[in-house]
Amino acid sequence: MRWIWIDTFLEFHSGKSARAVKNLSLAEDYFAEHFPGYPVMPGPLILEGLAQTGGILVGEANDFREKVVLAKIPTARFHREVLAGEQMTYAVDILTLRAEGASVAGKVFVGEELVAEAEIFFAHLDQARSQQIFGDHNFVFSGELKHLLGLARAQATPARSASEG
Amino acid sequence: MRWIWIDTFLEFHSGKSARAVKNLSLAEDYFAEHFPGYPVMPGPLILEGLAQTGGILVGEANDFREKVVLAKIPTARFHREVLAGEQMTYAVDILTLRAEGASVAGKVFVGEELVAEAEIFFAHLDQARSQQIFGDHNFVFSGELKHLLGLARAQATPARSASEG
Amino acid sequence: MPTQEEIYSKVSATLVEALNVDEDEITPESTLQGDLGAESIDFLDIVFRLEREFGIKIPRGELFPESIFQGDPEFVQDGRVTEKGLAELKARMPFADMEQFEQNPEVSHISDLFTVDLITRYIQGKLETSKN
Amino acid sequence: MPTQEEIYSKVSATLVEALNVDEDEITPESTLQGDLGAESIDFLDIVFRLEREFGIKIPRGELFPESIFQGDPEFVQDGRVTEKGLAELKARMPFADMEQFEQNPEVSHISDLFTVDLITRYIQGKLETSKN
Repeated sequence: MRWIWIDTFLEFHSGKSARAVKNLSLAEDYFAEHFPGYPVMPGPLILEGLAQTGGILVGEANDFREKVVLAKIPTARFHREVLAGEQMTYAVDILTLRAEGASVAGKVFVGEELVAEAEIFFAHLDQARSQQIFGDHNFVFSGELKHLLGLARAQATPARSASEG
Repeated sequence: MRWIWIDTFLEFHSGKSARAVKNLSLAEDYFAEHFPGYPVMPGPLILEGLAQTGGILVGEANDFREKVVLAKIPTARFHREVLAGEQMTYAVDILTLRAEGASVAGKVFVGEELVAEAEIFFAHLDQARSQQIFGDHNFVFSGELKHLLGLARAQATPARSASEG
Repeated sequence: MPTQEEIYSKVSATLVEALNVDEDEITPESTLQGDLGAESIDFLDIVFRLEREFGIKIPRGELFPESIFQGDPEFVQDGRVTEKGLAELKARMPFADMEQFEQNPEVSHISDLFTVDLITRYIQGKLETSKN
Repeated sequence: MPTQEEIYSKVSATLVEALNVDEDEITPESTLQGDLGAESIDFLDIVFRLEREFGIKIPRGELFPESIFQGDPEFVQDGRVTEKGLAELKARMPFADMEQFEQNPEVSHISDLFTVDLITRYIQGKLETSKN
């Protein structure tokens, strides 16, 4: 299974906010077990999608120099279950952005309906207690996520309208 | 990918507490992308493991009559990253258990070290706002989770020492 | 027996925890849904926390009745609560301040009865009863 | 300019949100780590929330210095803070109440300086400065 829980960016405002889409497809493996005959997206996976939207928003604000890690979820609320066949929109706003870390507020919609919301707090890895040393390679943003953002920027017409960064 | 994030129960005290093990194996798919060269278990997946441990604890207390759904995570904290090759223990205590829902406190350890903790709040599906009607089939507990619990009970020596339920 | 002020302060802290709102946003008149953004799952969370905080039992539906009128035409007519409905509300929720609601008893305004003050009064009554 | 009591009350509510503790557990003397269970990530969360709550800027390391002594033998000897170290601490954290610590200045007790009162005094100083 891939570990990418957003499908495309709708909007990206550097250092401020982003909106991304996640389509729930029965072709996704986990639906077979969660639950048999009732394909619900697990709440924690919804949080991962929010964290990916927020993480790249925070990472991009620092030009991907910092390794952004999920440190805390002060609150997450799931208002209703979301099923295969639905399309979610992740809307994330930056609350605080600093050298040491950042916090974001995220809301998840199906159409106009608010289905989940969470506050997410990121630390920069060097600020967290990890003892690891990695040099300059930023593994956090080496993958699909950064590619998606590039795609959003390339598609933006006029140039940079989907990205003010 | 399977959607089961605990490997075995160490203890199960009906209506009170449970301890389960989760081994982090590089054979798990998501490590390929999270992150390349730095295999960290995503925080939300750790929450899913806690929710599975807590969910079965809450479900068993009602003899699996109710469909238990994750409704809220009042707080989750990730103290350090957990890497492939490590073994986590999920320790979950029931805080409140009622007909309408339940809340649990969960802690995640690697050895003696606390690596994450969360409070998790479950609603019973009939109490949540789902408009769906499913009859008696309890899809939430039809799968691997309930099987794991049965296994823990069968292995318990003397009989039922791993399960007071 | 804590004073009303102490109860209010604890209720307020409980709402900060349950709803992740700032204490600043909370006043005695704040409505849980309209002002503080409580959703259905939050009401149960609030009940659990109040029970732990005050060491009391809150029977299901006592503080937050789930469906009072069930569309019964004796209680509701043309989207407005009837005299009989008002009497039923008062019987079910003696701790509610109905004064404002009675002046314009639209069903859709019922949620405005659920204020921080309402919880405070409910808890106060509860603690008095358990003391006797 | 809010009173000290108002500041304390807001600080307390902020800690309820950041640490998910009950307001009951919080006293002016509570230590953030020992009594309230704050972990390293929580200190940053607390700083963010205080900034939003009070509309102030808290420069990095000003409220919660990250590493004061860096193992410097002038400041620390045999696990105890030296006279010079105590002077450094006071200079860096004029808002800390050092009285008890000075009687037994073991490095391992430094975290006990970080109490709810310390935050309250820090915020108070901050608000006074920004007013002038």
